[in-house]
Amino acid sequence: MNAIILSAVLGMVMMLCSFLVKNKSSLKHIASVGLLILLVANITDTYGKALFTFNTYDMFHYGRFGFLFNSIAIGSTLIYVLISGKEIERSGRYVAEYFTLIFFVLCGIALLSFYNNLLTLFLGMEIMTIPLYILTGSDKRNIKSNEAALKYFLMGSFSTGLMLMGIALTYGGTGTFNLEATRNAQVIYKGVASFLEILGLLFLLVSLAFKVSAAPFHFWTPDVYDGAPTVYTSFMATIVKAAGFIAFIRLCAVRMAETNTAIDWKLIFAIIIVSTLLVGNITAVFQQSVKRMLAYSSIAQAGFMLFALMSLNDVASEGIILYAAAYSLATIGIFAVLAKMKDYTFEGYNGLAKTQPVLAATNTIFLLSLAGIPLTAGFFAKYYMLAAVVKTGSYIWLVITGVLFAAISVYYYFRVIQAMYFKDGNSATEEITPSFKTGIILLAGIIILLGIFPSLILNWLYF
Amino acid sequence: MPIQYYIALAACLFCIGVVGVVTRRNAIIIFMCIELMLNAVNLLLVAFSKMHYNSALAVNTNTNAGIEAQVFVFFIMVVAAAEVSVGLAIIVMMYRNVHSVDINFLNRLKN
Amino acid sequence: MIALLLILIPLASGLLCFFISSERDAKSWSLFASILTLATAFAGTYSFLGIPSLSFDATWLPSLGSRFSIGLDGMGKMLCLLNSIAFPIVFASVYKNSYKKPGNFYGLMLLMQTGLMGVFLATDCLLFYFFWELALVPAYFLCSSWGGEKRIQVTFKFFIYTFTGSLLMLVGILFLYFKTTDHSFALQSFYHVKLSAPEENFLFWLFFIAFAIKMPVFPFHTWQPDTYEQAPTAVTMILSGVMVKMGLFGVIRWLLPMFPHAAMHYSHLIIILCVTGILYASLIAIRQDDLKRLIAYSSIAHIGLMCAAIFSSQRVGMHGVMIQMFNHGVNVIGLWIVADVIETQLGTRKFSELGGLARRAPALAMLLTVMALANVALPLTNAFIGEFLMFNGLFRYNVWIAAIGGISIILAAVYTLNMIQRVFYGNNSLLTDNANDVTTGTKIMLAVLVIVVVVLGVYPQPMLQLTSDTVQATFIKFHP
Amino acid sequence: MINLIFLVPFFPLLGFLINGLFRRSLSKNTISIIGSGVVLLSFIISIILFFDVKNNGGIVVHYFDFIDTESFQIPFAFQVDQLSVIFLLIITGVGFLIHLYSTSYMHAEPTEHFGRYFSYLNLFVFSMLLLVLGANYVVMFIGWEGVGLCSYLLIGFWFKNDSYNYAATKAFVMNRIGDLGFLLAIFWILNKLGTATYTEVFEQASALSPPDVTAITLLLFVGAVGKSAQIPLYTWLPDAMAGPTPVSALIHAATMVTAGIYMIARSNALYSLSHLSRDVVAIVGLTTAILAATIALYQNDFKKVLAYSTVSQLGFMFLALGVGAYTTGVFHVMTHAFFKALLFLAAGSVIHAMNGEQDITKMGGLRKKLPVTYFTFLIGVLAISGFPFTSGFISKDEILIATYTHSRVLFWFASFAAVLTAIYMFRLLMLVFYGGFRGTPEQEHHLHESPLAMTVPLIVLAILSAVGGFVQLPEAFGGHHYLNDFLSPVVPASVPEGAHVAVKEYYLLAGTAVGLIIIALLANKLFAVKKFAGVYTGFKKILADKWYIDELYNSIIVKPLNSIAGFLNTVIDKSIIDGIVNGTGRFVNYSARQLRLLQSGQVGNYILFMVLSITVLFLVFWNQEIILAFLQKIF
Amino acid sequence: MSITEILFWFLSVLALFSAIMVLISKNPVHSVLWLIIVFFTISGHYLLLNAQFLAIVNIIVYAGAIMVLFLFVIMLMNLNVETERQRNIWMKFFGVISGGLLLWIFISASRSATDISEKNILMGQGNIGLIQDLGKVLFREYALPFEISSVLFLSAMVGAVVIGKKE
Repeated sequence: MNAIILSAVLGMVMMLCSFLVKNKSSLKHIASVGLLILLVANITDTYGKALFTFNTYDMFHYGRFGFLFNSIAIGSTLIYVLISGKEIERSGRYVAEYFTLIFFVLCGIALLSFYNNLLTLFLGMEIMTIPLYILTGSDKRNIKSNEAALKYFLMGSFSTGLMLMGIALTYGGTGTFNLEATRNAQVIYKGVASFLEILGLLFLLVSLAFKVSAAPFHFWTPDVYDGAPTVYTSFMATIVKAAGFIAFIRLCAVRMAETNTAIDWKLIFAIIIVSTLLVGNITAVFQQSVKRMLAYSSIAQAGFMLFALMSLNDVASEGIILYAAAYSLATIGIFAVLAKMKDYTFEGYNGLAKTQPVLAATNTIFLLSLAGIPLTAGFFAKYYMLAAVVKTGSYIWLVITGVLFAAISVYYYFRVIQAMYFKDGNSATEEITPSFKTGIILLAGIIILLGIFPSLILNWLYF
Repeated sequence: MPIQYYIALAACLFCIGVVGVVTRRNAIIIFMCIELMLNAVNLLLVAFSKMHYNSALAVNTNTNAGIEAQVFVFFIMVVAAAEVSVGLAIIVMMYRNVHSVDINFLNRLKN
Repeated sequence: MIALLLILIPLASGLLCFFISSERDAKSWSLFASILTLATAFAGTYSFLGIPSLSFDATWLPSLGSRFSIGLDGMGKMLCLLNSIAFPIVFASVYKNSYKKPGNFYGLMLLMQTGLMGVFLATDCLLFYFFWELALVPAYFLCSSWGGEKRIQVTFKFFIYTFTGSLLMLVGILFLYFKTTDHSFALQSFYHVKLSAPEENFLFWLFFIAFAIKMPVFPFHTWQPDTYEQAPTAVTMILSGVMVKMGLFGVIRWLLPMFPHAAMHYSHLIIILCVTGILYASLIAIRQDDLKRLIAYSSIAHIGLMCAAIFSSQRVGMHGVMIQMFNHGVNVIGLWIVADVIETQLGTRKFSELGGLARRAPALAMLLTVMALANVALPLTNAFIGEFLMFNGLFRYNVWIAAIGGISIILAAVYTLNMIQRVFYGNNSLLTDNANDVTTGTKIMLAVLVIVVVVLGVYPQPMLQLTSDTVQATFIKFHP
Repeated sequence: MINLIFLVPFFPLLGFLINGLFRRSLSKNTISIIGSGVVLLSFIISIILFFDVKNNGGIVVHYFDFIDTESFQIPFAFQVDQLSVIFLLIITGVGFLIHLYSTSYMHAEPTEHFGRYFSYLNLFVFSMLLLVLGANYVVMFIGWEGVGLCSYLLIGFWFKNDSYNYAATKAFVMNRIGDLGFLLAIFWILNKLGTATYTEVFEQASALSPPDVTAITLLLFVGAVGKSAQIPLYTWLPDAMAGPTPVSALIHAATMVTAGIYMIARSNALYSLSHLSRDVVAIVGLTTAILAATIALYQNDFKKVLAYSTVSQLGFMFLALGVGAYTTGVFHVMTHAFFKALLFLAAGSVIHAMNGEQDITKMGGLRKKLPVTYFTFLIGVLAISGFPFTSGFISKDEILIATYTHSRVLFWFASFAAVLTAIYMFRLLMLVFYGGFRGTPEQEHHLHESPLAMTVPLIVLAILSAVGGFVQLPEAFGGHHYLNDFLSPVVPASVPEGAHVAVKEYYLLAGTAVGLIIIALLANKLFAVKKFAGVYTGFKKILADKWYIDELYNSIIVKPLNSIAGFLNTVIDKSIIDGIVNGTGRFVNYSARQLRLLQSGQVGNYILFMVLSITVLFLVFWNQEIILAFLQKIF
Repeated sequence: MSITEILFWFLSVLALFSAIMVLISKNPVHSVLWLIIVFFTISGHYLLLNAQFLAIVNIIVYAGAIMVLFLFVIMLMNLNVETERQRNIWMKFFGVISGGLLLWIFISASRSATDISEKNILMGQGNIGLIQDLGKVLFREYALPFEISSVLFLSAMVGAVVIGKKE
């Protein structure tokens, strides 16, 4: 509860700052402090020290899982603001408003990590998405940014429609919006669940698949990520996407698992996973722009995260947390470096190791993490995902497919490394401040640390 | 009145909305079609609300069952209104830059 | 403790090396560190400090059931020894070469050594996989940064190829992990997994492909000649001298004891593949015009033989494999040193541009001849013992396969002598007219290798005894 | 005595190391002294050993465990017995003479190469000693390959010449083919008996099944065929003449090529058990003897004639072994070592005098210019042709007798080969030493008798060739088969006994004498000419071109192999296997280009896709049992 | 046929017809007007279902506010002429097909959903749609979501300002 209310309040504080604080660069610091407060509040909440206590009428479910993810999301946002704060300042005139929107997004994320009712799911999703439409379009003069915003908006609204249809149908089947539906209706379809509910869940699945950009509902992703200002792409591709997964896995774990006894969602997930991996990995191979490549790569990574949704066991829930952290941190890092580049194509990275060795080295660590090379957090993330499916004992072919696509993913991640280290060129960057370097080195350090001791994060689930 | 009638009606409206989204090129019309879809959902929710109410009535005459669906509809309307304000702002911004709301012209981002 | 030191010394010195900018310092530092490792390995091999010091166990990932547990058995000792001998020799032999960004170069080399050590030491499967990859990543950077002109694509292919293999292995590891009774990655738990026949067959291939790519076994070998050709020679030495042993090591340490039935079931197929590969690579080697490619194909043939001998499931053959792993490492490093000398001095590796070098560089010619003879497994060189035992194992498996595989010793003679002839004999070319003999340093280096070759060729018994415990242990689980 | 055994190979090894490592710093004289001295020392020790063995019998000395596994132990052990000591004497004795000869013959080489030469030669002696001293097949194999290596190094001694290098490689590779057979035989023995030590193997030989024995003996024979240049692996030996002439004398005539005979004689216990193998040995030997002799008839290269004669004589030896007369084979090895070394050294002397010219069509009438050489060569020719009571007569005569008792048919063929031997040797003699000189005037001017270091070995060998046969003089001529008696503990004697044998001896004696006179006359008439064209036509050309065997091998083995290798290299490896790997990459790239077209940038399309996907998912969901069942059927 | 049923059929047919007209009108302004009619018919349905509060809100919010906003924007952009060029005929075809498929899914799903096949809707009765009941629920159980939805409005407001403000 702390996180939900505080983030909304902090958002309003930032709004006030827009006319109270004249110095733009101090906004970043205010936001950082706010995020820190939020993080601390969320952690204290984790251990039962809530600032506010309401009767939520079962609208929310406060579980360790949700708290941990929320902490990760807030922490990642903190790191994101620390590293990319300067880029946010430069992205437009309404800096305070951007921070406001980021806080509102966090509010939505908090809702998504605690929701226990389809209404809160819906609200959380909308609160999270609507600010993103705006952030996407924040570069108002840039036609690409406009286009991305409009595409995102149209398709996002469409998926909202699908989600609502899903909610309505499940309601028709169960008579409740509560996630843990206590069914009084007689079970009909194949001995277990209502037919309408199944159809509704299918619609919900599709709309959430849309949010986490799983193929074939991924189409918005490359265009939007490409068109949005890089600094917001970074935010959208990481924290927001991870939040989508958290919402998704809760839905799967509670609603779909209930219907799971006779109806197997695994095949549907398998199809979605394969097509996501296919589209993400294969299309990324041919991209010329690193930014667009990263968009496809985020689709590919989503494919891996979907493994958790399919298997739904303890390994999966640990894994999705770890994956969310590893993926978010690495991608934030990559985008932070990308935002400093003058040329977003692969050629733009040529010879970065010579001009900016620190950037190149840390960027390499991020890319290795995304590729899932051991000693980086990404390895254990992938490891958990594969383990989750293997543990279910079936769909080994899916694991092998995933592994093969992981090998393909090396292809495009390493193209960046190749450009940075092995090709000649003078890649131009914006000015790199020492604090940026420090931040990015710290980020790389965290990734390596998690790559050796993933339990640093996962222990929070239990202790 | 059997619930199937309303399901069918809502489904028809919803699908007309979908067809509109797919076939039209004007961003505003597409947006309107999305609104149409939302309305279909609203109608369906209200119908379900009354259906569940009706079933619950047989057990308990004082029941409140189904009311949450109507509350939900209310929330949907709220969200739709918020969405419209943002959406139209984006469309207007777009129009300012390219002087068109034809989404076929939105193809700088592809492949 | 020694086991831990074997990993820590190269790791720490390697990380430190990244911060050394002076070329001299980097060279001396890495040489010093590798010699230190060598001393440690010697201490470990001959157990001056008692058996318990050879293993180390610490909590790592309790929730996953994986521990940081390392230990040395006979084969591990031998391969660690090989690994720690190889690096000082390599460092010393490239001492005169200069690399741009020397700190990075030597740092990566030492990290690669760390990875290799870890692979040979790990007794926990997840840890094994970790080190398996850790050895690969520095190799990628080394080859891509300091290699030949086509280095980027070639190394990339190498990386993706081997990475794919190891990912498949990861799937296998996971599958087995969930089958263990105590949910642990420990070697012993993996050995005791009960599997149904289809499961075992399936997992066997997941692991085997990873190892086969690493070795490499025909038809997974195509990355190898290109990589060896393009990689900087120092790296090639390690790749062919030590890294390919990872695959063989994996088969012996992990594959056979875990899937004994599947290994028996598929042994025929694999041996046929290997023997085909031996002849195939030997024939191709005959046609090579490039010194490095020739050595690469010859290496494929030798490794194929080792793999075949492993799957022949004969103790004799396994003894041969053990000793040959070490010997092949030594021999091939020697060959690469010569190749490097020739290339750095004359700027070419093409036979068509060489010739008559023996008159300008008699010492080099002599030393190369010894190494080359070891390559054709002439008696009283170390390789003879290995090949003798391995062919014996194959013979016990099947007479015809031994006979067909044996053709390779003829073909080996053809291409090796052809190489000697075209590099050292005949008339001088324009290039070789002004060549000089090797420097004293290289001469000493090669002489050391030659002495190792001859000593092990005449008196192989210590090496055989060193590894015999591994052979016994392997055959406890894996008995035909 | 035991303590001395290791010294026999040790001295040459020492010589090899000293000469090899310090060849630049030592003077030629020192090198010569060391190189020959070590062999002399070995010879002296061999003599001591000989007498020791004669008095006390054989002995096995175990040094250390070479290979020790649970399946078998292979000790590094030496066995000195009657058989090996004979070979020791031949190797070190003849070896010493040839070393001595070389000091003069190779004197023109630069010091460095002079040292290299002697170190190789010493290494060869070492390997050869290892071969005959080994107490098991593995040690024999070590020496076996070692001599092959030295042969390779020495054939290619003048490495500037590519054809010499080619000959060296050819020799090594062909030897290796035989070695493979040998190796497989060793495996077979090890596999069946668990040991490779002679004494144990021969004790247990009777326990082997007949197919095993046959296989082992045939595989061993394959080894022998390679090393001893029999059909079909003989073609390397004539080419091996590229090496310096003393090398040809030592390696390719006197010692190394007889290793095969040593091996089979050593394994007589096995061969006695397999009739088939012995027949194969005999027939291969005889065929080789005849084939090589026919080729030798029309060769114009001095050393090639001798080389084919060597092949032919080796064939005789195998014939002897094949008919079960093992001691006879060994005996012929010994006599052959004497007279063939002599012939080669004499040839070397001639070539030396002719300043490197080897073409006999360019020679003629040299007997006046090179009297010592002529005289010794004549003795050699007589010995090889079987002039009565020379060493060659006695040994060959014994082979023929043994063959006769074994099979009449073989006997007549063998006799034919013997006649051919006489013909080509006399042809050689006539062309080189009789008639008029056919070379250039400069060559004629240069002609001179060789120095003492070369003539002394010639003389010693000539004496041995003349009288060396008396150790095995048949009873018919008052002899006693001393060699047979000496070897009998190791090699069972197989001399046919009885009076009728003696009668045949006289027939043979008469026949040989008459034949030789006729041949000498014919040769004089045919070849002692002033001018000789050296161009042959018709059948002669076929013989002169060696039955086109080399060309045959070239076109059915070497060329196809080369083109297969090329095909594998360019087509299979690069295009198919690597093509599949790269093709996977290219396929990914191609699909990337196609798949990205899906991302059309049109919102309408995107949503259309989404809606269709929903439909598909719905259908899949509702029919998943069917789909899963289908999938299960596939996998 | 009762009056309710007659009304139901009338409103349904009108709603569908108007919806289709929204779709096929060339002029955006006409589309907006047809959509308003759809909203009215849906409000009529709400009334039939005795959801009076929603019926009113629907008219106020949708027809009154949202559609006016649309109209306003269209007017602002001067889109009242038939500027939209025709979409690809294939696109139309596939659009209709996909819509049809979706509809088919709905129909077949609801036909198979036997759990609701017996169920009826209580028309024109029941007080759950009345404002006092709704209000009680809204401000007790749903108070928190209600408050949180203000965040949505805030962000929409901020967004509209950020996006819409001319620079």
